[in-house]
Amino acid sequence: ACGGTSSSGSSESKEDKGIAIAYDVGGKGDQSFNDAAYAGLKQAEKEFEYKTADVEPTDGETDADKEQRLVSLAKQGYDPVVGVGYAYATALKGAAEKYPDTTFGIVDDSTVELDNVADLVFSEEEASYLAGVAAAKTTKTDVVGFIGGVDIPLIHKFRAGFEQGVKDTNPDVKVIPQFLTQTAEEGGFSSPDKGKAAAEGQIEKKADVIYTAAGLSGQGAIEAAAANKVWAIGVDSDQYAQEALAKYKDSILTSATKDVAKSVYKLAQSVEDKAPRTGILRGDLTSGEVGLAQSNPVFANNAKLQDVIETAKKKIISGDIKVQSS
Amino acid sequence: MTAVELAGITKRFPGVVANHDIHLTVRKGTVHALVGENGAGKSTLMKILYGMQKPDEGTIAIHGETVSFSSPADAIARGIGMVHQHFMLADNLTVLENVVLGSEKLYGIGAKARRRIKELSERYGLGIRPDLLVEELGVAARQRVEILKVLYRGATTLILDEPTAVLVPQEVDALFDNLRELKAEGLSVIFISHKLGEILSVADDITVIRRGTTVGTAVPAETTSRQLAEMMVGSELPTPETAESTVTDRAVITVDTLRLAAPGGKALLDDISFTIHAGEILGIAGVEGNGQTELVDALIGLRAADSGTIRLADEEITGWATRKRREEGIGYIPEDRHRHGLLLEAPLWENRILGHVTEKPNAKGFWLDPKAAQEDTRRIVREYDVRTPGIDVTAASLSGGNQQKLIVGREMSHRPRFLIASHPTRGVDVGAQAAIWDHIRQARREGLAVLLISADLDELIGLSDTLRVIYDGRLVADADPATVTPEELGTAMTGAATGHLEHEETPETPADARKAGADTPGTAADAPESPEDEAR
Amino acid sequence: MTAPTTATDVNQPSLQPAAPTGRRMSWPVLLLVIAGALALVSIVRIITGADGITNVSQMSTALQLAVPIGLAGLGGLWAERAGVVNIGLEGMLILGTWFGAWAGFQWGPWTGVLAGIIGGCLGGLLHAVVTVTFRVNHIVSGVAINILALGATRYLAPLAFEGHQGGSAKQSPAVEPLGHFTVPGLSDALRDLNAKGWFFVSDIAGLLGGLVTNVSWLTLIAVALIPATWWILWRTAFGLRLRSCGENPVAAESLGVNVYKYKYLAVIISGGLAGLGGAFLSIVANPFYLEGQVSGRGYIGLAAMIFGNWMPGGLAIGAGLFGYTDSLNLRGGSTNVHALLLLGALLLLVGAIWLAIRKKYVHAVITLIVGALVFAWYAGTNEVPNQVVAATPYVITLVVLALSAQRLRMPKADGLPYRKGQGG
Amino acid sequence: MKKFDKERVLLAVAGPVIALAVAFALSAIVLLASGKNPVEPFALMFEQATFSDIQILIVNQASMYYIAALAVAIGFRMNLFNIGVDGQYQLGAIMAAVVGAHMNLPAFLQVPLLLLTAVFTGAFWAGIAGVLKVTRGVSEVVATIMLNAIATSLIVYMWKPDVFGVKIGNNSTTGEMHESGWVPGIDLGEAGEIYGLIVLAALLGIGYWVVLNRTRFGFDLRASGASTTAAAASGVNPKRMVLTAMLLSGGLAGLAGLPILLGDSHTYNLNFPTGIGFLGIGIALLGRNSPVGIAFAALLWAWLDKASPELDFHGYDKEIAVIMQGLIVLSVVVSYEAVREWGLRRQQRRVGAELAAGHVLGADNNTTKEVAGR
Ligand SMILES: Nc1ncnc2c1ncn2[C@@H]1O[C@H](COP(=O)(O)OP(=O)(O)OP(=O)(O)O)[C@@H](O)[C@H]1O
Ligand SMILES: Nc1ncnc2c1ncn2[C@@H]1O[C@H](COP(=O)(O)OP(=O)(O)OP(=O)(O)O)[C@@H](O)[C@H]1O
Ligand SMILES: [Mg+2]
Ligand SMILES: [Mg+2]
Repeated sequence: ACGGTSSSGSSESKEDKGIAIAYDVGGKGDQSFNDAAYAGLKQAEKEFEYKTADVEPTDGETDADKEQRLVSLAKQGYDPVVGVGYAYATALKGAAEKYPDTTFGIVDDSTVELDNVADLVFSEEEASYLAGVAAAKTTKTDVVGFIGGVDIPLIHKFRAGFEQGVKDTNPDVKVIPQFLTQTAEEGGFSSPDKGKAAAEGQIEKKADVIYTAAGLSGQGAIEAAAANKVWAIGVDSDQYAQEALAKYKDSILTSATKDVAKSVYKLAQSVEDKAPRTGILRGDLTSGEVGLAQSNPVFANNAKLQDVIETAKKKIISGDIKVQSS
Repeated sequence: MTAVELAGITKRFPGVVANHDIHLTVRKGTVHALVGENGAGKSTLMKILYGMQKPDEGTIAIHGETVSFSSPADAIARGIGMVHQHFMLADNLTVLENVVLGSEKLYGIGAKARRRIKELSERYGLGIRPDLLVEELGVAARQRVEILKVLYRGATTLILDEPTAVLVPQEVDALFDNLRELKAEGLSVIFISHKLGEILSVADDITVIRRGTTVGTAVPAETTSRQLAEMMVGSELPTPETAESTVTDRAVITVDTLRLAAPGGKALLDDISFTIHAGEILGIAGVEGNGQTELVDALIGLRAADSGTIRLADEEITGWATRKRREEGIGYIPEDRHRHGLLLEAPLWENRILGHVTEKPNAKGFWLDPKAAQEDTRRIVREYDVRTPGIDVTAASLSGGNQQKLIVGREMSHRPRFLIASHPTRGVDVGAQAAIWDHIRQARREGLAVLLISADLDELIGLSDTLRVIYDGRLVADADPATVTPEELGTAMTGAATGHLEHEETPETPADARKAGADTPGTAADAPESPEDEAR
Repeated sequence: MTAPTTATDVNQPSLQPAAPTGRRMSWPVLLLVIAGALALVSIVRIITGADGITNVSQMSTALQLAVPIGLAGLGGLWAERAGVVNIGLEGMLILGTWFGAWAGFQWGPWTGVLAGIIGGCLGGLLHAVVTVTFRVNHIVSGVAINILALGATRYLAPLAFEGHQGGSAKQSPAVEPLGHFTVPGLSDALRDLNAKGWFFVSDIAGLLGGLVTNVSWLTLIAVALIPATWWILWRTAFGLRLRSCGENPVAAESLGVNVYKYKYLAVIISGGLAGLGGAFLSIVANPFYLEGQVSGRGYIGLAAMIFGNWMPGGLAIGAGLFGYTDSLNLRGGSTNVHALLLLGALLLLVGAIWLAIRKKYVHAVITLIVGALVFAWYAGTNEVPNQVVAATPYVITLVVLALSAQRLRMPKADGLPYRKGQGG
Repeated sequence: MKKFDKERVLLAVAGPVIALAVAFALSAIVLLASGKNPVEPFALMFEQATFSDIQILIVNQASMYYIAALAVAIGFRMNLFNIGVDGQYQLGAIMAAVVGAHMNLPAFLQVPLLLLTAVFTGAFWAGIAGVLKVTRGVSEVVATIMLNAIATSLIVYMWKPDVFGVKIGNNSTTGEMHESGWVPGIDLGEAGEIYGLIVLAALLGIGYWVVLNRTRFGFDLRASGASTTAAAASGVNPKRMVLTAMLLSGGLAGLAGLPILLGDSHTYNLNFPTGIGFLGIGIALLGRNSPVGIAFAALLWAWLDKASPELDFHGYDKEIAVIMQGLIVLSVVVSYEAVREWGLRRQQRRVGAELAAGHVLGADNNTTKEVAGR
């Protein structure tokens, strides 16, 4: 090898540089956690009036490429540098060791334990548990459906929490689980048509509440639910409020939210305040970064239902209920 | 009245002048023969007339009108039809589809076209069934499909490029009857053949071209085939005559009751038995497609026999793989050199290795020895007079004759005990032909056993020590090459005669004999219905 | 893919024409086979109680999933019938999705469909230029087009979609629906019949119901393209000329057919069909373009075409098989596929009997043992793992091919370079 | 020794160079059309190639591309299209990862064990397609496409916790491999580490060349590729050759994922790079199935991959690199073809000239001597 390294080459001024995020495959525009992280970044950018950066990955890249990307961002002076998605774990560890003075954040991963790393993880299973409670209380047929985008551990958490919530509320209710694809490359998170087919299959088996944790594919499931006049439960953000789904919003009972934006923003804020938060920062029911959306009035105004949910939530927070994550 | 007039045609290919200032005039309602050595430029000239290739210089006039063709479609529109040297048929399409292709406007592609085909087929006695796949047809039937294609288009000028190369004499006669009929209807025919006897019997005029240019014309009535040949090559015609017999009593290859069946169970080869001794050439005569290919495949090990045995000297080799057979001294000159004998895109020296990769000098144990192989290739090029600028050029860039010489050189270099020579001189010009014959004779003197398969009956008769006739997968007849005539062989080849062919005395030369044969009852004219095609 | 051959037919051994060529299966036989298969499925449904395997929605989902695959396959068929291997179908589908959505969201879905077709045609045109004019290896060109289409759409997506409502760098704004239809009385009648659960009749009703219930107009067009392709290619002069270019271009040339022209047309049409498949994905299946939407359907389409022996009917069956198994999988995969195990066991049993009749006892016993194992799997479990479900379509395809493939018969000059005036 | 043919060398070099120039020019047009500076992106990407850390990324990536492309190329060399390298290398890698996590032998045994595991897994998977082709005539293209999909399911199955899976955070992995199976890299300090198995890639390249060009087997394989019929007549058993080539291709493919597995990730997880097998097709063809050509192609490809992310920082879409990859393949193959035909014609002209030297076409009297002289 000759010459210096790429990052030693670019020595721009470090002033006025704030948060930077590096996306996982899917990248910006996935209408899921990548977009949520971007929302957090935008908020920080607006608030702190500094320069930010967001970078996309390439197909089939290796950990070394990811590390190179993070290092490059850190070298340019961005702080904090956030890797969106557990895929960044190995890479982020390497980068964080090289730049101990920069704060790093990683979404959806708690395996990197370094002084300058914030692990932004979420208890999706807790929100899913509540979704399960809502589903069990709402179903009239005693059949509910779960649609997972891809058969991976992250999605297993949603399923585990949901199933537990249903069973704890009403053991007679049957959950029909369905994963759309085995790998993300096959389009499990980005095939509304697949989501729709799966939902229709479940509806035919009498399911009348369907919980989807399938990224964009969820849109298809929600469409099918609306067409067949059954309930859908959304995921990640408050899907009742999403423009793209406005047509079907009356069928969206609630959504199990996961506020990546807030979490990312809070990290940026702590760095700006010169008191970087590090270690495992868990977004859970307690912190309010996961939960059930309340924007559908039918749902919010159903006092009986809200009572049960509130009770379950308290029990989870107090530790009386331990929600399984797989 | 001239049907076609070609004047001053010149056509250059990279490095070759295929046609140089050629003149050809065809009178209406005649058969005009075009003769010349291999590579003389006959096919090229005809392709130019048919619009497949554009001349660099010269003019074409049809019925007195100067024309310029940019594709065969233009030529067809002018009433020109061509039967190509190599069949132009799509195997996976039906006869009907092959016939109507390109001229769908005439009668559509359905019932009307079918009717028209049947009509033509009956009128000219072609015996064609429109709904068979071409793949299922025999050679002669394909030939007739080609002719039907031309007639279907209502051609007034027919070009037949070596139509008789794959036909037996009786089929040839039937074809000539058809030609005469067409001629009587006012059609003009341009006819290419290497068989001079045929030409003398059918042509009204003859044009001879040599090395790309017209060297003269001849009138059949006043010309002998010898004279024609001398015009063609500018020298005496070599003949494949065997000198003294060298047959020994040492059996080299012994085939016993060999049987080979098609997947359906039909026997492709049945009850084949023969022995070839050291120094003996066994010639097999037969219409193509009667099991010759299968026999060769079985001998070289490309197909396993269903029953029967093959012995090489004292060893039984029936179960041996091709490689082992070749290593043990079976040489192989394949009938289709492009498909079985050469790697066209590979340099000559790699082609020298082909088939003998495990043998010296090509390999040292597990490893190739390119240096030695290249050295030996140079030797072959020298000794066998392969015309090439070097051994690094690809085989594809050599002419057919030179390719064949390379193959012969390669096979002979390994001193085979037994040589399978399938059409060793097909498509090879006279000079190279003589050289190849010499090499085979030389090896025979040294004790080589040869199985010779050839469509050229003169070659078969001239080279062989013993002759057998194969028909429908069986060896049905044998003959003494010293006395048998091509006509007698031809009769047996159609299955009409079996057993030992006794010779009836005819004093003429073979070419004249053929003329006479055409008039002999029993051998002529029944060819169109020849059973080997219609059996399918 | 095949060694170059010459037009020298003289040397073809003609005594063995009937080498395993597999004559075209006659219609009655084909129908019988299909009916037999359906009857078996019906038995399985009744035994297992997996009603999902033949009901109306199952079939209509299957149809929808089969359409893009079938269109890609048809694209492959057109190209290969003219002698050009088209492995660039994937890229042409991608172009179709992008162009379809891009025009669709601005000027309406039908314009989108048209644009999708044009997008695919552009891909086809490029493939034609490279393979026909420049005689480059067809596979190389296809691979390059796949890469190029991916890069180009990704590059263009942000430029075209960002800033529009609902659009992003990876997704187009929504396209208006194209509309679909349900044949009024028929659909309900068939659905009722299907719900009765009768042997065979209900299954047929399910199959037919899928064809008349909630069918998009584009689906109808796609289905109609199958017989249309057959008619054009096998019953018109145009089709004959086109096919002759794939069988023996030199012969075609010698009869005045402009081989280049037909090859170009075929490959462009091929691209257009794939583009239509792409537009289907981004307009009907989903109302928008999404990056990665095609996810390998082009390759599957190619496989369906080979599966179908380069014939439209066979291709439709192949695409239907993929659509059907995929739909089974999405609509409650585990139990449905579990039911298929029984079907597999039954089929193996039938196979074993057939082999025994043909006196192939060793094969029969092996088949029987495998059948017994599959049955044991069926009997011993209630569900199959998700992974087995996901792999089902591919395993079935392999098995079917393994049982039938030696009859495959591709166009003779498929994939070979052709140059005008070289013949003879 | 062969004469140094200047014209020939020029030809060999001119083809790719012209093609690259055309590809760059076309990409620049795309940039211009979208209103961007057509030159700067290239300048940026060339600059990237001068940085040592990027160089290491390029070389590491290229090592995997190289092996995958060799696997594809060996198939092409005998007219087999192994489109299933993708599934084969992934399966090979996951099997090696599983074995590496559950067996712990001394390094000098462990590493060969892992390599062999990968080779046999890949060969087995490709072998299925080979056997189907040989015994049932199933097109290897379809079979390997199907096997790719099945491999995906198999991998997900192996990730299940009750099979071989170990969950780490939200990632599915096969558990960390024992250190004895790690292959140390070439440490270049701050710039990073070159995978140790790059040596393997180089050896495979040399082995590929030697086997193909210097052994009897290699000759048979090439002959089969050039003409199945001629090869059969020369004594090659075509079925066995198909199967052997498929097994070889699969075995090589099995190794394609190992540089990163043994050199860096030490586990097979959701991040494991996919799609290398498909890229291998383009790279093999770009490199004209020759080991040296493939090496250049792999480096070129890896450079485009690794240098393009930088474009993001300068307001360019890095997809332009993907477009360039497509354009490069196309223009390179077109120019290859043109050059090849040119060379062929030139050769024929030489042959023709040689023949003409003996006797000029148009006939004169010495032809008599020619024919009689034999
Ligand atoms: N397409 C071509 N490209 C280059 N050269 C060609 C081409 N076709 C023919 N030739 C050259 O033109 C010469 C004349 O060939 P042509 O096929 O016309 O010979 P012919 O007289 O028909 O020979 P044959 O008796 O073998 O059929 C050949 O020797 C060959 O060198
Ligand atoms: N299609 C072609 N493309 C390029 N060159 C050709 C072609 N056909 C023939 N040639 C050239 O013509 C010459 C020999 O061809 P020709 O057809 O005359 O040989 P031939 O004696 O008839 O052999 P064969 O019997 O094998 O056809 C060679 O130099 C070859 O390069
Ligand atoms: Mg000729
Ligand atoms: Mg010739």
